[in-house]
Amino acid sequence: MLKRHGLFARAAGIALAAALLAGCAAGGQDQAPQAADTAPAQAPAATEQGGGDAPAEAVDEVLIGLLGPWTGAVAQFGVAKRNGAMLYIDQFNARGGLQIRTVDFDEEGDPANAIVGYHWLFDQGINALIGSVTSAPTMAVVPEAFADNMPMITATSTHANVTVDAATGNVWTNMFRSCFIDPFQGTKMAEFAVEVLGAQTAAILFSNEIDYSIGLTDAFTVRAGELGLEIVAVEVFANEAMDYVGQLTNIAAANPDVLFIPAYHQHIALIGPQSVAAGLDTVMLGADGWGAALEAIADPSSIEGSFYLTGFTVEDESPLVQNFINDFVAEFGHQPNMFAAQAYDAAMILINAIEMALADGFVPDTDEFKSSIIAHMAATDIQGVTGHITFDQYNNPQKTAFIIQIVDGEARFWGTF
Amino acid sequence: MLFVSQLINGLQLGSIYALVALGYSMVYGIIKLLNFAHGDIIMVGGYIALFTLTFGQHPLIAAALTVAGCTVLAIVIEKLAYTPLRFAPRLSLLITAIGVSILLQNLAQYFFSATGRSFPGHLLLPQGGIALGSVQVAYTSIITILTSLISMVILTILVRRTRLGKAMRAVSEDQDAARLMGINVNSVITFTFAVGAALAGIGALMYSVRYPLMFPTMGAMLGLKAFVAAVFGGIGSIPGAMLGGYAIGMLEVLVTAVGLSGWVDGVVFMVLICVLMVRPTGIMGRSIMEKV
Amino acid sequence: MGKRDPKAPFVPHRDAYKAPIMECVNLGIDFGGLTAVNDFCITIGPTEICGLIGPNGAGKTTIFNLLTKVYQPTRGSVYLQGIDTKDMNSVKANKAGLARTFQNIRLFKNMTVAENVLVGLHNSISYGLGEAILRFPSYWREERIARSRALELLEIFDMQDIGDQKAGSLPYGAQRRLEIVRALATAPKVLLLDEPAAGMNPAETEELMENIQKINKVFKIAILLIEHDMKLVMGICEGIGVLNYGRLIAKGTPAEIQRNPLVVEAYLGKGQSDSESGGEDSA
Amino acid sequence: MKAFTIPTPVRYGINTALLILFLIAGNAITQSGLLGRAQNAIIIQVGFFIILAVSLNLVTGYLGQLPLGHAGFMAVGAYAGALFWRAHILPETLSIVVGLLLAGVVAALFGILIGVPALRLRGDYLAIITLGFGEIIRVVLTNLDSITYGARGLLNIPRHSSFLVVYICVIISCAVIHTLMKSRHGRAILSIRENEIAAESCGVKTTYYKVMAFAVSAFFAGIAGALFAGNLGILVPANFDFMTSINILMIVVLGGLGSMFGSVVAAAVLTFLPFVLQPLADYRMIIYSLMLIIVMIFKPSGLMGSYDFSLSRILEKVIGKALSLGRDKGGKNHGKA
Repeated sequence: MLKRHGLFARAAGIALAAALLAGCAAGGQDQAPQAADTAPAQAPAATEQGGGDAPAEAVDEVLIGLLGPWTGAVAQFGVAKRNGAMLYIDQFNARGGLQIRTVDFDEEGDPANAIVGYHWLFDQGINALIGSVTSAPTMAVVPEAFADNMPMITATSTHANVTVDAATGNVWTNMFRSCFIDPFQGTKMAEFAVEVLGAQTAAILFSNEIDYSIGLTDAFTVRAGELGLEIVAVEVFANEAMDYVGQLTNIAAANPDVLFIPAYHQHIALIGPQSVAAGLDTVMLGADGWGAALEAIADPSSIEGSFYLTGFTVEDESPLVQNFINDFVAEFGHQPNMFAAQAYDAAMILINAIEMALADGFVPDTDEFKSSIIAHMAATDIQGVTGHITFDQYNNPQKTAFIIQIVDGEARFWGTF
Repeated sequence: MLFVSQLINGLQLGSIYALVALGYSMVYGIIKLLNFAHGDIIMVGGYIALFTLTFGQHPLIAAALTVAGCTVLAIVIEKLAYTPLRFAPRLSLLITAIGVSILLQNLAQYFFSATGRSFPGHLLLPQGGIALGSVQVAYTSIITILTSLISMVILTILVRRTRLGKAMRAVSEDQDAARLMGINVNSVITFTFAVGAALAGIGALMYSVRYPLMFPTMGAMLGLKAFVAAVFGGIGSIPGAMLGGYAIGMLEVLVTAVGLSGWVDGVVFMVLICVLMVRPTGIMGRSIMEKV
Repeated sequence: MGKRDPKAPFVPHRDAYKAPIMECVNLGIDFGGLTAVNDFCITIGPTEICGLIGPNGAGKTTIFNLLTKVYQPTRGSVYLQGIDTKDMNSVKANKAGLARTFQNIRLFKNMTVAENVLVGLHNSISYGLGEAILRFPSYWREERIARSRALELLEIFDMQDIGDQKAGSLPYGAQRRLEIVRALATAPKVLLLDEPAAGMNPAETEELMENIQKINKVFKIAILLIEHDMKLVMGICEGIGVLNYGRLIAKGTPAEIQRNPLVVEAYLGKGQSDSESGGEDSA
Repeated sequence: MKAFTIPTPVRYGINTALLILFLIAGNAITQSGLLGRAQNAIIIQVGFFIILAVSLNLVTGYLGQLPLGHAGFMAVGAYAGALFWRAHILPETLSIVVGLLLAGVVAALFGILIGVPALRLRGDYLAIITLGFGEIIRVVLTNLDSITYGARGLLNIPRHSSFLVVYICVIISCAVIHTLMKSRHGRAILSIRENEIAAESCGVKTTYYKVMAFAVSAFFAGIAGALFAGNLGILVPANFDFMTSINILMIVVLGGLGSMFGSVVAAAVLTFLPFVLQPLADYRMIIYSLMLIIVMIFKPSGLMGSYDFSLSRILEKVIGKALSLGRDKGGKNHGKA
């Protein structure tokens, strides 16, 4: 009798869960339009193209994959990236002609999940991949994608070894990115501190739990050494830290000319106000991680006068950028941040290469098609919302860096550097 | 001077830990549950305060709504998720609490998005501060520290001096015996959850003013630290939780102050381990000898 | 009282030619300033059955805990076969020959009856970790021997057929008996029984008495028991110690104890309520 | 009527044959492309989660302690194995074996190092102290970046975690823990869970067995960590945070404390579930956590309770039934299946 009750309970639990699943899946269609639009369409697309012997002139659909964390601790970057990329894809599809279909996978920021996700996307028959978001999952996926000759572009993985094999120094030829790499930004900001601000001493506040932060710190330190910029204090914080006053008080005591904070906007949102509490009034320097800092910070006056480097500014008056911003706001209800803009560009670069590969007469779902996409991506020469983009021999973007200054609580375009 | 300002900073951080640790400690004391969802209740409280303030509510109303919201949430969680497991193995209860924690985080992400939102702390508490000699002390620091102290005093009176407090102590000693003495064990447990959550609500307010960024996973680390604080002081003990909170807060700040900022979490846990080696039930914990 | 040599066993006539198996000398323990047991002296011969009686809270179980090193004594010493147990812990005390049962039964409830006894046989099996994991012949051989030994021991209480049942599912009396078997499995020289008859009906108690005597004869070991059932104590114990407020107030044969005015005053006089087992406060 | 029993050597033979068959078949299936590549990738991950869960179950389910730092042992093993493999000092096959053993041994040493002080504490204080050690390990790995490369990531770890390698390790760890538990040592461990004081009174060296269980558990967690490293090719300390320990614990409790079979099933379910739920997009983790809560409420002792699967027991039942049917043909049925 007891046993039967247990079985019944288990069955009831499963039934309940199934009902919930069904209910939510149904609900998802009204509430998450961009995800639901593509989800039902992609299945037939995948099966139709599965044969691979479609006639060359009839190509009207190409399936690509999106990989990133839509949930979990780094979901905010993943969602921004997905929004940016999907915006471009939707706009492209709206023009008629070639339709880009997408499948996506939530890897939660976890390298192990990213590998599963990549293989799942591969199984769906993708021709190219946008992803992943943070560097570790991307680096876990790259070798697998390289073996498959899979064209791949990331909008946000800034680790130097995303496109270069750390062991051999060989370039992962299939891997591109639309973001700055860590060393570039660190070097630039050291130069900015010395050449523009005339700083002689600097302090660094970074997190040794974030590869991005370490990468920038290393480059900054090296370049500072070369330029004679003295590092008078280096303080560390944990990724999920909430209190920075201790570090900031130490830095205030060292009284540097500039404080370099290679961190993300959520850190800045806490560091800013606490720097006031710690009695720090040094000029702060940042990098592209600061992108959305002003939206997240409660008291913008606390980072007044700070500079940061970015690949994207909403102050860019060009029609391309302004249209992007307007469309993004219309679609998602808030201003795009740098991650979304870079994802928009990544999608643009990839789809541009897909179009060219099709124009060359290659058939989707073939190895040649993928090789062609890779070749065309390498030869990218395109005007994106984050500037004019070409790739160097390491598949890193050569594009203009903007310097933004916080003035009167707003991000003002200071100039290029 | 540097030292004094670091000290005040540590006290403020410690006060927040303490407020959260008190909730942990009370719930643990009564049903021996490490309530992993406690940190996430603070997250929900933070969002409630954020929205009520943004909609232009009076700070006092916002504060009251936050505390009330946390309390109701905790009661709902207790009734729906924990009560059915009252007689289940303790680990199942623990896993349920973790499930609730994941659920709250992901509901928050679904409704409020994963991106952090700034908290208008200036709408809740006055800005500025007073000068103590050469040290500038923010009003928020003073208010936070005082609030935590007052909370502890009220809680101590509640537990030591009232009938309900006596019932709580009885239930934490022996549920069956308490039931035989005519105590409504279920309602006492619910009440404990409610009090813990109300403290979490207050903690959420203090936290949000000091760390004005709301995001779905913000409660996780805070919860973990507060849990450590509760154990440090002796879990189940009210002054212990306070002491633990202050100790962890001060420790974190001091470790940073001496230039070991990269090792903060490591040093905090190392000290915790050393304390437990010397006093296996925390600083103020009662030592329990098993009856043979 | 006083006439007897306090160092001598209760029944010198039987074990006179042998050294005592266990000696307690001025044993005492304090709990936070409160003296629970003081000046406890007792000597037990190799095959004696002795009883320890006294009102609730007199410190009887505490003495068992001191003997088996669950608590370390504050004062005094315990000698097992002349060896001081000062530096021993519970495990070493067991290996030295002390086995016990518990007042509040402490079986391994989710293990089977046979497994409970096999845990008791733990130290009589010697194969190592590697031999067990790789299933060496020594594993099979020793396991086989241990299992048949466990069944033999269970036969004392006629429990050999319920070896596969969960210990926790046994009736109360059977659980008490299983605890005795488990203790016997450790091959003790002194068996300490803490209220073995508690919760048993008169028929079961009768049977238990026979079995205790059987164990005493077959295994040739000393038995020290705490018991409230006077019939059992007076029936099988050759020597009895009476404890009150942590002190031994009398020692002697059942007949001597029954005549002792101190005992009558301290214990038997108001002993009506003691015939049922109550919680004994040892801590 | 006496129940039918299969003689021991035959039983072991059957089990060994079946396991070898499983390995061969599994390897063939994963290589054949019958399953999707994603499924293959998950099957590999299920493998090291099985090892992690089964090893944690030794301490949590059998020994009855609650450690919250299992990810720490996994981390130590992962880094030890990965660093060894990266050095490429041995031919590949030998390197895999030595690397795995090294990972296990180093983790076991940490298990002893941590176990000796930690096991002086009881219950939830043990949980906290192991949590603390787990976090300390993570902080040290982050700060020792000259060796571990910290958050930059330890890259270019040879990808040794093939189906065969992972599942041979799975079988070995399950078999070792099974044979350990079905011996006097296993009984000693169980007796500590059941009643520590009584175990001591039976002459069981409780401290020794606690530390031993801790070390064995850490040993296999270390091996799982190395397999994890060999699967990803990249390691960052954040892979081994507190939530990883919690996830492993979740598998153990969901499977049923003290049930190895339950751990195996739950490892598979909990690894596949988030993947299966992918189409739910933004609802995914909400549903996942709800399912977790619902299962716990309706089945608090876990999916399998304390049931342990035994093929030979099932065979015995089936054969016994068949025999009794044959014997009773035409007569009264005494068979009590």
